Amino acid sequence: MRLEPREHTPLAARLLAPVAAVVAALALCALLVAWTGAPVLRAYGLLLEGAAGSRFALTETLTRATPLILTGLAAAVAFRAKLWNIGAEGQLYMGALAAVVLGGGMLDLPAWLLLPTVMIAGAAAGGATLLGPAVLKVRFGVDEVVTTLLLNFIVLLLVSMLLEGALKDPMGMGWPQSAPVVEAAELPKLVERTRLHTGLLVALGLSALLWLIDTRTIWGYENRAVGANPRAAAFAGMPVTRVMLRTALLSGGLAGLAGVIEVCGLKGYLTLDLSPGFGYSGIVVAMLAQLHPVGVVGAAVFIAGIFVGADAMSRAMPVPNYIADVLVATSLLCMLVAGLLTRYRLRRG
Amino acid sequence: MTSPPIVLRLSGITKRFGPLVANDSISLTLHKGEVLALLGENGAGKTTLMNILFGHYVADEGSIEAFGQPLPPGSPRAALAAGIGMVHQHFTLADNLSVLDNIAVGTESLWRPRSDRAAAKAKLLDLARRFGLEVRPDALVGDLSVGERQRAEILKALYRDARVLILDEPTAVLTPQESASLFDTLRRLTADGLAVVFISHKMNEVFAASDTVAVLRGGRLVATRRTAETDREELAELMVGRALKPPTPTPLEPGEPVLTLSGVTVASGHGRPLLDAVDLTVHRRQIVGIAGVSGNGQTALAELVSGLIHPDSGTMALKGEAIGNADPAEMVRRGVARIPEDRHAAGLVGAMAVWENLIAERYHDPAFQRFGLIRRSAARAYAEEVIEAFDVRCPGPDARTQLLSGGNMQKLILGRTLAHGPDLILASQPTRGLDVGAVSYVHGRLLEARAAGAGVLVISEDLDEILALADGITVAYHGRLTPVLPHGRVSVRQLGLLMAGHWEILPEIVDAA
Amino acid sequence: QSKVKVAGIYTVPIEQQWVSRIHTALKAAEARGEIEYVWAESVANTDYERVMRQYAEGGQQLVFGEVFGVERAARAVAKDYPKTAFVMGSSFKPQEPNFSVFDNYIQEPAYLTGMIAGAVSKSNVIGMVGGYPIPEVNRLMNAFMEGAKEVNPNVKFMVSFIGSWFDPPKAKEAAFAMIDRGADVMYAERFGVSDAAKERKVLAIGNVINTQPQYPETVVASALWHMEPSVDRAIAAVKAGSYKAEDYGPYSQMVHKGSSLAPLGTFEGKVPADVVAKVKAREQEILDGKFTVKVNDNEPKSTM
Amino acid sequence: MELFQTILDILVSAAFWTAVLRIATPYILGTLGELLCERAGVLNLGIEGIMTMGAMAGWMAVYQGADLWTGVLVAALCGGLMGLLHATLTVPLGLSQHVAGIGVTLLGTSLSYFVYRLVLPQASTPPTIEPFQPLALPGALAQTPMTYMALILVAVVAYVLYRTPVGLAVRMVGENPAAAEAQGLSVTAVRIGAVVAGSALMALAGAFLTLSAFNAFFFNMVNGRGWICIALVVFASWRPGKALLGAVLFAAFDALQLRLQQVAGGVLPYQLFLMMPYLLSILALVLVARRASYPRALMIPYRKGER
Ligand SMILES: Nc1ncnc2c1ncn2[C@@H]1O[C@H](COP(=O)(O)OP(=O)(O)OP(=O)(O)O)[C@@H](O)[C@H]1O
Ligand SMILES: Nc1ncnc2c1ncn2[C@@H]1O[C@H](COP(=O)(O)OP(=O)(O)OP(=O)(O)O)[C@@H](O)[C@H]1O
Ligand SMILES: [Mg+2]
Ligand SMILES: [Mg+2]
Repeated sequence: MRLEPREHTPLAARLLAPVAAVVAALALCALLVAWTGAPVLRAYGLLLEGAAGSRFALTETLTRATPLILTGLAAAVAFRAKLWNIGAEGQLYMGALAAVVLGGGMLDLPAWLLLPTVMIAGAAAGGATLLGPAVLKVRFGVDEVVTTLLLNFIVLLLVSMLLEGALKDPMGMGWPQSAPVVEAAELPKLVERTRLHTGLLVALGLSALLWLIDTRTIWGYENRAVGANPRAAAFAGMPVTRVMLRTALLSGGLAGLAGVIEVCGLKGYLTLDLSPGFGYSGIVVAMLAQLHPVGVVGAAVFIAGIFVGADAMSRAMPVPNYIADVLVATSLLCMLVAGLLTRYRLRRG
Repeated sequence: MTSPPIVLRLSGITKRFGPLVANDSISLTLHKGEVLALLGENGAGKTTLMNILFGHYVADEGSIEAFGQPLPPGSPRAALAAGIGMVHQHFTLADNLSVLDNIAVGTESLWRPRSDRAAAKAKLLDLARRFGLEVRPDALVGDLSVGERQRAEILKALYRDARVLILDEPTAVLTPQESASLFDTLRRLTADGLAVVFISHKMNEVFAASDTVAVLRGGRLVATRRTAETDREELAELMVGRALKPPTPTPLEPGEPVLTLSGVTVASGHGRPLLDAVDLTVHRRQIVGIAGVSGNGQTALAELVSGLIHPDSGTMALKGEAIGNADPAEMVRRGVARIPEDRHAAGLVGAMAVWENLIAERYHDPAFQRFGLIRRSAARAYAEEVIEAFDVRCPGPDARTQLLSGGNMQKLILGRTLAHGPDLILASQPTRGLDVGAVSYVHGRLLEARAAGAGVLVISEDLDEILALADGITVAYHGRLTPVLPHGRVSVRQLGLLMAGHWEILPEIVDAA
Repeated sequence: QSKVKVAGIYTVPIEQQWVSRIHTALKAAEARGEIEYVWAESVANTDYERVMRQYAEGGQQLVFGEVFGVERAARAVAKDYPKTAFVMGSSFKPQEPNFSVFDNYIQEPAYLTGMIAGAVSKSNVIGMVGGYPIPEVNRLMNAFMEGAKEVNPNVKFMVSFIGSWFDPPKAKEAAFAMIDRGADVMYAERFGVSDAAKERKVLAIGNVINTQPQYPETVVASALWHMEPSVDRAIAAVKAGSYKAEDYGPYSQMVHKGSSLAPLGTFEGKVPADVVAKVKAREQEILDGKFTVKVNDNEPKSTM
Repeated sequence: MELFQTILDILVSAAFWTAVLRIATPYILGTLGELLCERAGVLNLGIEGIMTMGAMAGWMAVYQGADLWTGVLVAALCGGLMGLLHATLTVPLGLSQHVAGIGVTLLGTSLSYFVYRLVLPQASTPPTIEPFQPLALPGALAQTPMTYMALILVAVVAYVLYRTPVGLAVRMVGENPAAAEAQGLSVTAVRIGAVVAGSALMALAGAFLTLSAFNAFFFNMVNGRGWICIALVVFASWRPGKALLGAVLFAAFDALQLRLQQVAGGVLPYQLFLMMPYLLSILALVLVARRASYPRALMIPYRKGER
């Protein structure tokens, strides 16, 4: 057997690939569910119900999807330009750090001014965090996979240091956590008596905006060219280094914004466990979406739904809740293979 | 007369890449001690055929027999075991490993607890001595010259006791002198009973070295001839399929200078500079050809004129105006049309549409954008015009560029660069890999631009291309350029000597001119 | 009468000492047939609020858990579901009408174990390894140190925090480092410390749970926490319809049998009799309300 | 000045170096494993998940009654299996090595947790096993057998890479797969083999945590140790000897940090010490990027017969 590149990928195949991948993942994980002794179909039914079966379930899924959309966009934007940013987790924390520093009462501004300021600052902090590895890449050819990965740990230690030091909440009873952001820096709720907040709108807006930029503007045009073939882009006279750095700022900024939105929309203050791996899940989201900015929304909602649903399901059945992550991981791996089959066909010999 | 035994028999080999038939039921035989030259245009399917023989590719149809035994398909290992050795068109050596490692890898059972390097080295040195192939077993391949790498490649095959040796364009990167020594070696090998298949585009080599010639065209075997019983004209016609009538330049009076390099040096970071105090002037209505074996600074020169790199010392001027560190965009603005040597890697973004590639050099132009938003319909309309004017065969402006054939890609680049009446044209390997039709189209366009007043700088490894186009010729060697020698005042033999670095003959040529 | 529907929401796996005390108490109530018990473990703080709401929506009457990282959100949820009783581990005050708080106020037995530790230390150096310097850790460490100093004024302490709740190999390394510097009694706030003590044949003091069965030669004494009084009280209140927000903290004290000094067990007879007598006396004084162990939430520091 | 004296005292004590070797062991094994994968041209970001898998599987085997060395073997086998998954995705299928690696990490971790919880649903104190005990060799610092094994494996991997035909094949495949294929080697087979073997080593690193360093399995136990190995490989310029050096250096920082914390009056925030190895790794990266001695084919998929 060997793989042969296809000349054309039918649109249907591209759209069908994620569905096929998810179905395959569900089928594979059915083995695990069956092993627990739980009835598989009922378990998956409960999963669906827990993810989307009620107003509450839906808002929870969307709440969890919000940061994932942003980190997913961060990964998609970077990966399209072949900038392998594995550091969204660290950038997210940098954004959150900026949010609690500026939003914690340091700036005395009305909400309509404070919120944008905090968001821009958070995005800038996230962007600056990725700028370092990007500069090392374009200047010295240092592999950004490793540098961005390492920066995650450095940032986390930095946050830990600040939370036990300068930023420690004097009212926090000694817990390593920051003081909460002021009320003016809080994102309004979207639906009463739920956790869903307006951060979702920001995320959706950015996803649409990025899609427009990607397809309609010179910026997007340059990004795509540099991502697909940097040498040809440079030859044609495009500012490749600038595009790379710009992409880094954008990608890091999106991840930083995810941190801001988690703090200002949900948590209110910063702790070391603000993100249960949103930065890493963003990569999964981006891959499931085939790096398409609008697809990211769907993928993020899907992953959030799996997680929230599996979590609810595991409480009603003797299935450990770790099944959620197993499902997500399996979906990702299946998606990789499905994506391959849209680009290649299998041939004998 | 009984012919020597058959060592290799290919029957009905067919290979398709998608819709393309690279090999179309080819059958060939090779005898012991025979040298078979495989001839054909770019893309005729020569490398593909040899790759099938060596097991890199699996044929869709057909079979191979080596020494009377069927050869299992798709296994270089089996090919090696059957005594077939191959020197690839592009070297297959690992730069970070030593010559000995490169040669010995895979020759021992993988599960031996220890490599027997001493024995391997002894065997290698013995072979080297026997066939006069000087090597340094412990040197890193990355430090070797091109000639040394070539020898390492051949030794790789001999080390495995190859009885059939395939050489895919072995002389493409060698100086005429290095080539001569290679053919010396081949003679010794064949005297030893080895059979050789060698692929070449160079007629003189075919006549100097081969016993038999096989000609491929469009994936088909169109003829096999005893070398002694054919001639150049017949082979050329077989290759191309019709008699050749290349475009002939009409003499023109050169105008004022468009490109002037004086004392330009580009350092390489270590060792010899890439360009070493180069002086060069290209005038309007003049084509200057740069000849030379690859790796002598041509790439650096092309990058310099493209705006990708900048001189470390010396100056570059366009139309009499000194330019500092102009980038590619600046060069385009100043009227330089640049045709890159590698159209896939540097010329086009394959994943993007034809129209997107056509505006790649001027997307900032208000014609194509407003407030940073791309005017897509304007760009498409423009693309339609260029496609029409330059006869680019493609489904339309929205087609993905990857899907175009090599010749049409080159026309696309010509369209992108020549459509705006450039003052200077830099053409690097403008016809590499193109079929004859496309070649004469490109040559015609370049000559047209010259007639329209542009100065043209052609960099080509193909001496025939330079001889066909250039008004003046300069030879690159070790980063230096000879003065521009008027076409017709310098013989092919002299050019060969210059390409090999024998610049002591320069005074006699210049004096004669 | 139907059983009370109880839920537990834990941010860590149920193996973790602290959470295991709540889990065990609830399991016992379940075994007695008083409650229906469901629980979720390893709930990230980000998800904590959702799980609270899900359980509340799902008709759970009583919810146990720990909200140290999510105080604000948890209190907001409690406001949204006034009919549900929340009894949560927290460093703050209860909130009307339905949000009760509790914490491991086991400084009293910690003080007593300190007395034993101070007495059995020959090198007069005691090592203490903690996760993070938070109040629930600090107050026990401080009480322990006070107790040790009472019987042995010369004793010195080394303190370090490993910056993680769950890295036993690392806690073990920190303990090794202390033993290397002369500590012969280890205060085992984290998993891993007793293992180091056992391997180096020094003594250890347990915390929250009794680990002597696992380390019979190593763990001299443990300050035990019992959630049963708090749990049973809350269940009874819910059942009787008299539940209100209150501070369950006191029910972790020795008078209420919310904490105790573990029996000496394998170390019976190995601790000097006069010390045992002293400890017994103090224990009685505490039970009689004649001696109070100071609650000191400040970060303890090394004294050598 | 006093601080300097304290540090010096710590650095010259034998106990410190014993601790360093102990802390270094998982890094040594993990780095060796990653190094083997990368030498063959495959980046394996699955390391964190594979380590978790090794920690869980090895421990579980022993808990179910197997002896310790069988546990080690089971861990290695599970690691090899995860490696096979990564290799299948990245070698014959040529999928993105970053993304496949992240997927393998996610899968390895979550699957380990899932299985652990399924088998031991109601544990209220962590179940334990009897782990490897330190073994004092004459003239050596007392370590558990797995540490000695790790040190031996450094020599073994170095020997295999530089002195045996199979090691040469691995290096060739990581440098120039086309050249390896032209020499009759199967690039696919060699790469898969290297990734499987490397992953088995990573799993041993995980197993060390549950069978030697501790006696129980905990969620999150690997705690980022795998990612550090990725950096250590670069720090080591893809050489086994230097990998040992890097792991020891890293461990020394950690051990020093643990000890300095205990000094009265606490000096700098301990996080600063923990940051040092990461910062040093980035610095090392900048330096080696210039020398560029990395395997040339790293992260470049090789599909036979494609150009
Ligand atoms: N792996 C491949 N995938 C797709 N097409 C291929 C592949 N290899 C070769 N081709 C196509 O097959 C045809 C024959 O190519 P081949 O390399 O055999 O030509 P050639 O005669 O060796 O030419 P040259 O003189 O340039 O070396 C070309 O059109 C080429 O583009
Ligand atoms: N980065 C480098 N460092 C050192 N020497 C180099 C470097 N790049 C090229 N060289 C050497 O400098 C000389 C000129 O190289 P250059 O690439 O400009 O020539 P070229 O003929 O265009 O090469 P090719 O056609 O093979 O790409 C060659 O001998 C080459 O080996
Ligand atoms: Mg060829
Ligand atoms: Mg060249």
